[in-house]
Amino acid sequence: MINENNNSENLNKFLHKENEIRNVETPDGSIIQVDPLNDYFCTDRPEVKEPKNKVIEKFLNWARAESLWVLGFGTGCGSIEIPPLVTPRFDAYRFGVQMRPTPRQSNVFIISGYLAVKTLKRVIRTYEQMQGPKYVLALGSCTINGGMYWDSYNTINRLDHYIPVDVYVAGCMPRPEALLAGFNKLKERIKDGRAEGANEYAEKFDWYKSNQKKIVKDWNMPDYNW
Amino acid sequence: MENYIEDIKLRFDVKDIVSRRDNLSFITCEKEKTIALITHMKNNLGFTHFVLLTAVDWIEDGLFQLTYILNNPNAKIDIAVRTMISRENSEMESAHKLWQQVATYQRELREMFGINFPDSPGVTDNFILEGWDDIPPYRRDFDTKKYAEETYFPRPGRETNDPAEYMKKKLS
Amino acid sequence: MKEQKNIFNWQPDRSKYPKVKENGELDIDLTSEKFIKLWQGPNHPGVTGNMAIELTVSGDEVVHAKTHVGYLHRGFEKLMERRLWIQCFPTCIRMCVAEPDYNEYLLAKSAEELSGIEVPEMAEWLRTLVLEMARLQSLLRTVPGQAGTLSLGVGVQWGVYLRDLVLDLFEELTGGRVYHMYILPGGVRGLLPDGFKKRMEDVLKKIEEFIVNIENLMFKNIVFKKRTIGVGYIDPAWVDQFGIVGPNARAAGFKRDVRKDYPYLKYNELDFDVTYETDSDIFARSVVRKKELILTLDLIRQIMAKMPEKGDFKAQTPNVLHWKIPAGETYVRSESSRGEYGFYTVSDGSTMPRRINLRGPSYTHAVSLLEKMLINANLADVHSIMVSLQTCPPEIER
Amino acid sequence: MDIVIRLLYVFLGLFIVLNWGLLMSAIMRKIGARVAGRYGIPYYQPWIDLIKLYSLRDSITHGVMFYLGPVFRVSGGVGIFLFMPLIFGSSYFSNFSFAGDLVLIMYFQFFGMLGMALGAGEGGHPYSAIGISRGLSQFTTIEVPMTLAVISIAVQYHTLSISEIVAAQQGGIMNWTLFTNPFATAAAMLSLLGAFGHSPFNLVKAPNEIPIGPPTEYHSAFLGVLRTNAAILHVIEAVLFMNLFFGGAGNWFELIIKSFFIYFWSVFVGVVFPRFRIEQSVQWFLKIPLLFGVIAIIIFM
Repeated sequence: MINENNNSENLNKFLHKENEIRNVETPDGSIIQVDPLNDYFCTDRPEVKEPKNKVIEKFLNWARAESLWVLGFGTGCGSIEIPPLVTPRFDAYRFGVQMRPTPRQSNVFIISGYLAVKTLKRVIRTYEQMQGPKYVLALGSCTINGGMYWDSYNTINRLDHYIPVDVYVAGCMPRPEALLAGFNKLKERIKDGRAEGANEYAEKFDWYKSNQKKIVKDWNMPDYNW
Repeated sequence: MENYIEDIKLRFDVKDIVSRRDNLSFITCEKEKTIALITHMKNNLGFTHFVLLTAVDWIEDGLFQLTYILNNPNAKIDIAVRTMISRENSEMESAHKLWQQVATYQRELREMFGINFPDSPGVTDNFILEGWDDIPPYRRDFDTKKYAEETYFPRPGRETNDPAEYMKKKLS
Repeated sequence: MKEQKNIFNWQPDRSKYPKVKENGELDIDLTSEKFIKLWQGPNHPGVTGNMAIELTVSGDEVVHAKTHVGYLHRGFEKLMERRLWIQCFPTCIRMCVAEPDYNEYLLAKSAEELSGIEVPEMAEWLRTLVLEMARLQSLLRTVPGQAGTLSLGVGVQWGVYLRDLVLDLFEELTGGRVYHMYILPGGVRGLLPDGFKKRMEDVLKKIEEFIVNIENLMFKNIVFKKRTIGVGYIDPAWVDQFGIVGPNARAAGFKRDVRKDYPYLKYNELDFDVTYETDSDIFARSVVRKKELILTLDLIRQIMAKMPEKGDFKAQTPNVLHWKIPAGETYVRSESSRGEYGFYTVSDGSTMPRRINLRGPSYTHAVSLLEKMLINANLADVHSIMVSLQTCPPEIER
Repeated sequence: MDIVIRLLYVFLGLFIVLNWGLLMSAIMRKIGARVAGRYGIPYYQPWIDLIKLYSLRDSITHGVMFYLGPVFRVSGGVGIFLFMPLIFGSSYFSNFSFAGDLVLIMYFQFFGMLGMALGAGEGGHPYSAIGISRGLSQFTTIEVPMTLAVISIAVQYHTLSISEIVAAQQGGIMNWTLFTNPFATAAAMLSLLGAFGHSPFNLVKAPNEIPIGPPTEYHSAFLGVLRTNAAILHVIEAVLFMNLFFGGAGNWFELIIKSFFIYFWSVFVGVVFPRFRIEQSVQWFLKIPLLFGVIAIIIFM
């Protein structure tokens, strides 16, 4: 069931039935045509948002660095070291690191280890939902070059081809101390104004998207009814 | 252990009986009789605990080996039932009516080995992979290294040392 | 289920709702605005690890649940087919991050059984010790974690702190904090350091204090009892039907423990009873885990007392780079903190394994059982039920 | 001219209340952290969080009500503040207190909640909707014992003006409503547990079930507004209870001490209890607190 109206022929191979253009009846009875690929997926490109005033930006960057809200999304085995990080032994709350459950409210995304393709899709969606300026802290050697899973068919090798990464913390698995050091490094970068991952993502959006589309072939949203 | 094996031998045509430990034996059964055998073992011999179902790819012989490991919690013994099915057109009778979790195992086998289990509930749903369009990855003829190098972006500078070569160089 | 006593405990009868169609499917019409489809996970703080449950809720009641896994799939079983046996050891431990030592032990045990290597006694004792320590650190996270799902986070914080102390002991013994790679084919990598027993005893004393605290905080807490007693009931008839093992089966009154039933390592020289409860609800499962924690402390003390001081800790193995294991297949199992944990290993006589398959307890608990248990559960109880089964996604998808 | 000076003092009071609210939230989180054995966040963390939230570069919207939700919430919080006499005897820090302000304040408590419900509903996230339905049903039941307690006090002092209620409690600790009308105090303090939303009654935000309830979709400046409002609201609710039951405050120092302990009461309970389910919570409020409220009414009828 290939839809000929769609421009990108390559994508058509993976088109599911629910992604075809179809007529839908609205609650008030009228019939409208829906193209799920364009209507249900956000086609707006992210915009580059440059800082306006340098002096104020320096102050704001300080505030952003001292208040890192981490998204509580354990993507890999590195997430086993997140509980020690926020408990009495290491207590990252002292340094302004706090956990938030929803991507809208968090600024730091800890990619805790290897990313399976299925998770990568969620990671990209989550990353795009976060509000900029946003930072990515990649944990473990598997995000750097694949690490242990360099020859696995289901885990990516280099995270920086899919989303911009600010700080890598190497090791398998990195100790909580290393994670704290990573947070310190991230703070330095933010205070220097070098942590502009969100802008980089917007600038090189096509490159990132083409890399992502190379491996994530099923872009379907799950079923929702709200 | 012996009397269970004897009982099975009486009723079913089993071969290749290997006794690995006192409490673990492997038996091989024909494809058509396998479900009947494990039903008998469950209902009459007390093998009520289903341990696992998995497949082994014997690509040289063109066969898949399916292994059902059953456990008798009272006698505390395990019997593994092996059955060989052909690699082409691999299809096996479903055992989901005996234990609830078997459907999950069959879902995984269908996805990872391409073994079909008709009638198993939800067997065609994605279990682990999403949008996979290559041959099922657990088959021996799928080269994971080649796939990974072509698909993901290997970071340059990674050296692969064959440990044997490396040790030879170091010791000489 | 308990008797409905008064008007305040009234629950709607959902047994006939939603209606079942003729072909056995549920009649769930998402456009009727009576149902909401809720995805809990993978990004959800209450879900145990990186997995998702797709819930269809009507009001506060779950009418349909489906588990989605595969977010952590790395293809271990494929990767190990193209690695040497010795290279499989650092690979296989990453299959379950919460208790990696069971993977090491089981792979070593399979390799030894297939190639007929005898393990020295000292190594067996040390392996027993390491496995019990792994269980200890896992239980320290999961026993208070049950209350953590009900937002009683204090116990979790205490527990994770003590777990760090156990991890320190691991670090001293093996050099690794989470992944240890201590157990090798033929034995272990080293003996106990000097003064290890005393430091272990100090940590065990702290954990005993913690158990008293957690008893007061959780098990005597009226709100915790209200939220857990009678919730998440597992029918004992399901135990065989769904392949339920470990604490979940023991809470339903089944005295099944691999350590007792199929004694491995030195467990037949240790003196212990299988802990069990009969209520089979979340509270009973918590109590079983707490008893298990106490039992583990006792076992570690026994191991420390009965273990010889010195001895040969590694048997001679062939050159591991050319190590060919005779053709054959075996299944070995051990009791992890979640239940029966087994490796099915097939060797074809080459330097690499033909197939290694992991049988994790979560495989059955998190998929078929959880989907069944969540039906008619309250939305607020979904995560307590899930955590009480102690699901661990990496061992489902590997 | 008088109204200008009055307004200036109102803003001064608002400023003090806001900063005290932020500091108090930091202290409470530190207390919770100490129970767990941690140091916890620094005292200045809430201010940095606020600056960061207001300075985020991106923000998306889901519609007009999405904007108005935080605005309603803030007007609910500031509305209570405007009619709440802060310092007894000070004509400047009595704000716009008048003869029937108690009724108005009871109304404003619900106002913010409803505005938030509309805004969060527009966000479209199901957790918001579930959180709202939970929050509204819980808040409705909280109101029952709370209102009974307030009516009891109104009957007791023959007034609906908070200033007069405070005035009636002056002259020694034994004149506080706490001792003259203990049942009303008990009913109100128990319903306060629910109003502040710490466990066992934190099912609106329920971190492990519906993270994090109504504000799931709110981010950057929207969340900043909500957090500002939360800081004000926590102090001002504590001040309401202080005025009604604990003899009011003669100066800022007394206000700070008393509001701290009133807020601490909910944290103190919350740190050692898990969360109720919604129907259990509703039942709980309709049992003992309601009974206390009814007794308080009967005594003064």
